[in-house]
Amino acid sequence: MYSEEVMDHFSNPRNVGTIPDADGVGTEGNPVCGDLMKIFIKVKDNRIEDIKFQTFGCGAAIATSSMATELVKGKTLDEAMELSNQAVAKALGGLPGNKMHCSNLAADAIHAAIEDYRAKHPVASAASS
Amino acid sequence: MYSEEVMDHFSNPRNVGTIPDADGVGTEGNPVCGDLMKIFIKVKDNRIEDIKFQTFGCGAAIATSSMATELVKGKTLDEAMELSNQAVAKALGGLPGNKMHCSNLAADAIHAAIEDYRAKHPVASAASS
Amino acid sequence: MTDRSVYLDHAATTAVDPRVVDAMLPYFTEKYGNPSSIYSLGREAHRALEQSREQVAAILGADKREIIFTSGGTESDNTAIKGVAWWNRLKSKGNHIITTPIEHHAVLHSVEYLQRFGFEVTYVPVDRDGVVDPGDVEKAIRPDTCLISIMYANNEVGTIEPIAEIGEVAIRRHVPFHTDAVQAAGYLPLDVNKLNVDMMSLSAHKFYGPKGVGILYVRRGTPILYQQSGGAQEGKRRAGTENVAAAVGLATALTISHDNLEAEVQHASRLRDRLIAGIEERIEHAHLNGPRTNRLPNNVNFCFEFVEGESMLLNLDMAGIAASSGSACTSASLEPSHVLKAMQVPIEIAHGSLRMSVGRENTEEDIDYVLNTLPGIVLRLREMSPLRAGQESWGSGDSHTEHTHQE
Amino acid sequence: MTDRSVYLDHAATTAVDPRVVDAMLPYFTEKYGNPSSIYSLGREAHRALEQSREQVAAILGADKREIIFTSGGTESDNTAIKGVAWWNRLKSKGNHIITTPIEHHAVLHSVEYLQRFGFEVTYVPVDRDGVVDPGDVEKAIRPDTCLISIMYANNEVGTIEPIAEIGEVAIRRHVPFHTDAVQAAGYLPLDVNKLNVDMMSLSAHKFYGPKGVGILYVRRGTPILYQQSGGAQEGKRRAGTENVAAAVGLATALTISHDNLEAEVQHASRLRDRLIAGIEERIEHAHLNGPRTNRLPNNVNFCFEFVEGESMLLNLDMAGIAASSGSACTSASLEPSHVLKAMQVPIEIAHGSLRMSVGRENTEEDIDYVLNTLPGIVLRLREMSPLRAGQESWGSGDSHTEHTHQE
Ligand SMILES: Cc1ncc(COP(=O)(O)O)c(C=O)c1O
Ligand SMILES: Cc1ncc(COP(=O)(O)O)c(C=O)c1O
Repeated sequence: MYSEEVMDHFSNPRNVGTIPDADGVGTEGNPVCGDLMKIFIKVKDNRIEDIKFQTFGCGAAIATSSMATELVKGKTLDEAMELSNQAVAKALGGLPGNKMHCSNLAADAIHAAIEDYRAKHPVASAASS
Repeated sequence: MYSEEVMDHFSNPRNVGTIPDADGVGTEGNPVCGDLMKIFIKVKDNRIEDIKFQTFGCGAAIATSSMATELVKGKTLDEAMELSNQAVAKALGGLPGNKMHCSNLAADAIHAAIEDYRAKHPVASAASS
Repeated sequence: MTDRSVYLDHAATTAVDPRVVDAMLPYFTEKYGNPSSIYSLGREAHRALEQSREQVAAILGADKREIIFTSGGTESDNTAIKGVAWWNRLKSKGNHIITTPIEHHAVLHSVEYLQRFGFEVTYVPVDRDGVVDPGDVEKAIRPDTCLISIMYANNEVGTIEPIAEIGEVAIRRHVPFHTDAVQAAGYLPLDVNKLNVDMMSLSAHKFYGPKGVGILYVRRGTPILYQQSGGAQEGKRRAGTENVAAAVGLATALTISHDNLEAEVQHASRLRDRLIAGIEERIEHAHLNGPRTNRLPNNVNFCFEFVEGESMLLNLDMAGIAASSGSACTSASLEPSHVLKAMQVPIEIAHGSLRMSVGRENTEEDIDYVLNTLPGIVLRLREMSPLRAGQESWGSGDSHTEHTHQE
Repeated sequence: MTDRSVYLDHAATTAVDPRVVDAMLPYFTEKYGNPSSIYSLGREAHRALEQSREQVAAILGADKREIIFTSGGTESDNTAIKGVAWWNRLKSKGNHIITTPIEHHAVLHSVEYLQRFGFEVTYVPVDRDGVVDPGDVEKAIRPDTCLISIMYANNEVGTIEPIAEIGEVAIRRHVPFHTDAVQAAGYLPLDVNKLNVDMMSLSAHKFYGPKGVGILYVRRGTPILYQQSGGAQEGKRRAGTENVAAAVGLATALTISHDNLEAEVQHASRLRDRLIAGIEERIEHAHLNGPRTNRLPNNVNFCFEFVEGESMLLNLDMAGIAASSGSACTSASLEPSHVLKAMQVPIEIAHGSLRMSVGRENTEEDIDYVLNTLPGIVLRLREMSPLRAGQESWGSGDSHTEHTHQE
């Protein structure tokens, strides 16, 4: 069902946790739907210096969270904004069809965290553009 | 499906054949229905002295013909008229349900042969009653 | 009684190939997972099921998503016919079905079921060999025709129908086309695209697979309301916990049979032709039913005048030979074969039909044994029969009353 | 990964008992005759089939003619429900069906199928333990009610329904009553007269028999239009070459399970209670779903707050433990369990449900292994989860968009 990469990220998820003094926090999903992801970012020089996630959800939700955080760690915010859910799935060697839409929300959560950061730090954000 | 008695009478039918100078001949059934029985009787002193049959039909048709001829051989005509298809089936240890109505006609054919004899020999018949 | 036993009823069912049993066995006690389950035992079962589906799809030239595992040929026929009909009813569309009078009861009784709900049916006639004319099929099409269902090869007389040509008509006239290929599998090509069919039924136990499992091929886009409701198995088209062992068995059996198709055809044809020639040489008043060419390689069907089928079968059984008959006495309906009737075989002769269907394990010695046994049986039964050659009006003249059939 | 493997998903399917496999095997390669055939090979198969039917009938307290072999629980449910409905449609009689929201999809989707054709359905509610009130069933009866279908025991939460009482209502009000007893078999008494049912479904693979075979009991006189048309098999009620091996397998499995019912119930209950007690002792925010008593002896079902079911299952699988969940991610519908929903379990909690169903081969060591493994898994997933005890509004407040489910 799941690829080896998915199972690897699921069983050894990278970047699990919270950042108490995060610069941005994003949430995607809904526990009623069975998937909820929360992303914490630390931003320095317009780059994602640190990133952590918390996820309530199925194997795909956890694996995409892990993979997505890995993919954007150290990237600029603009680069991170370009990451799509599809790209995350691809990096994981694909996801089962029914998981593509439901549990593959990590990129969206990262975007939400970046937007949260930008909303809270209008100057820093403007400087970057 | 068939009892041992049926299979015995089917595989070693008694009284098969014709009686060229029969005193009475009776036929029952219809080849269109898949069963046709022809009974030949020789009558002496109002008794069935000899009886033969020819049958086109399934295992039950052949076995009931054989059993029925055995049952009436040597009997008086009145006794033979009392033989029923049911009694023939019973003597064979029973027949499968769907064979009871279709292939169990030998008693009727014997009755027809006796009626044929009586029609052709009104005096002899009258004397017997 | 005899020590020799010759099974000549492969059209009724076949023994499961030992290789097929071996392939199935692990799925009973070890790999018993439910394919819908997420854990490894379930995933293993799921993989086996999907591999089986791929094997079947490859042989049919189909996409694996077009292959549905069913509980047998009967369910496949029912689902195809009722599924398309009920879909049409829901959409208030077509109400008319075309089929033939020589279909298997799984088809005929499915359309009769639908007739009770107001569907209309046209039975395209067959000729004396049981062959359907594609032109007749085209003529039968009405604006409200929603389905054509015509068998690939007949189970009683072995007639092979011009499916590809009928399929061309169906495509041209935009009518979904189902074929019951239950008897064709193992002997005829099954490529659904060359056959121009939208739906096709198979049953594993006719090609050395297990009983209780079949295939319904459904071309993508065919308008159909699936009939077995429940879980999401088989792409939501056939609910019920998948019979994994049986699916593996079917795929294994179909693969074996596909891989050896040519040899099997040659082997069966040789035995069939030897049997036909031998019977015609040795038994008078014997009529071959069905065509001489264009016939299933394994099918032999004769009518022997003046004798009745069941009594032949019983005598053959006592000699160790297993065969079947279209006689009324061997059917639950008490009518002789509807197939022979549609081919205009007189009804009293139809009662004397004998079908012998050869198979993989039969040998020439088997055939010769039958040829040495059968003539004596027919002769003996004929001697016992009141019917004779040259006798015009059977059984009339004497005192004689009709009897009626009851079920 | 681990060497230990503990199968706790017996409600999904069971391994076939080796004695059952042994009983089935001869019917593949040796006794392979078609039961409709007249010769000895066919008669032998026929006898095996009828003996199996008698065995089942005896256990159900039924007449053997009331026992129909089907392809599984799903077909049995479909036939019962659609068969009675379509019979009523043909006679222009009843148009209304009563069922519950906690039935298996084989029942729910069958009534939904019928709704598309204009049948009306009332779902009698259940309480928080999933129990149906016979009084509510009685209140739901209308003059045009043609069928009541209520399960004997629920497959997810193990609730045992008051079938005999509901059956009394059905008898008094002259409404045919079907029960899906698929999960009950092997643990609960199956006497159809004590249960007051007119129809009952069973599926062999839930009691150590093979997949792909089931039973539909139909009391004489029940108004039903049989659904699988074709040959005259099963007393003309279910066409299709009989799956003899599977029927023998079912009867053997049911007999074994019937003969050991008490011991099995005791064994399962002991393991079940140990598992429930152990979980409640070791894991916080764990809610038992379904009743504490009046529960299938083999069923354990918990919701663990703040974690999602599939991720638990995957972790358990890595530890060699097979279980199931009512989480949306493990269903094809992307909705969490309709059963938990009907029992008013909050939907976000329902995603964290875990069903463990014990079986014959499980041991106390198996249970202890699970009790040593599961708490760590739940803990780890909870640490990973953004949800926490005491948090009122989950996930709100932050930048957050809804996503929609697509199938
Ligand atoms: C032509 C044909 N169609 C359908 C069937 C039904 O297949 P099954 O008995 O496996 O359901 C058969 C055989 O019985 C058949 O010969
Ligand atoms: C309560 C219930 N009914 C019906 C079924 C369907 O049985 P099957 O999958 O064998 O068709 C199941 C199991 O899947 C079940 O648990």
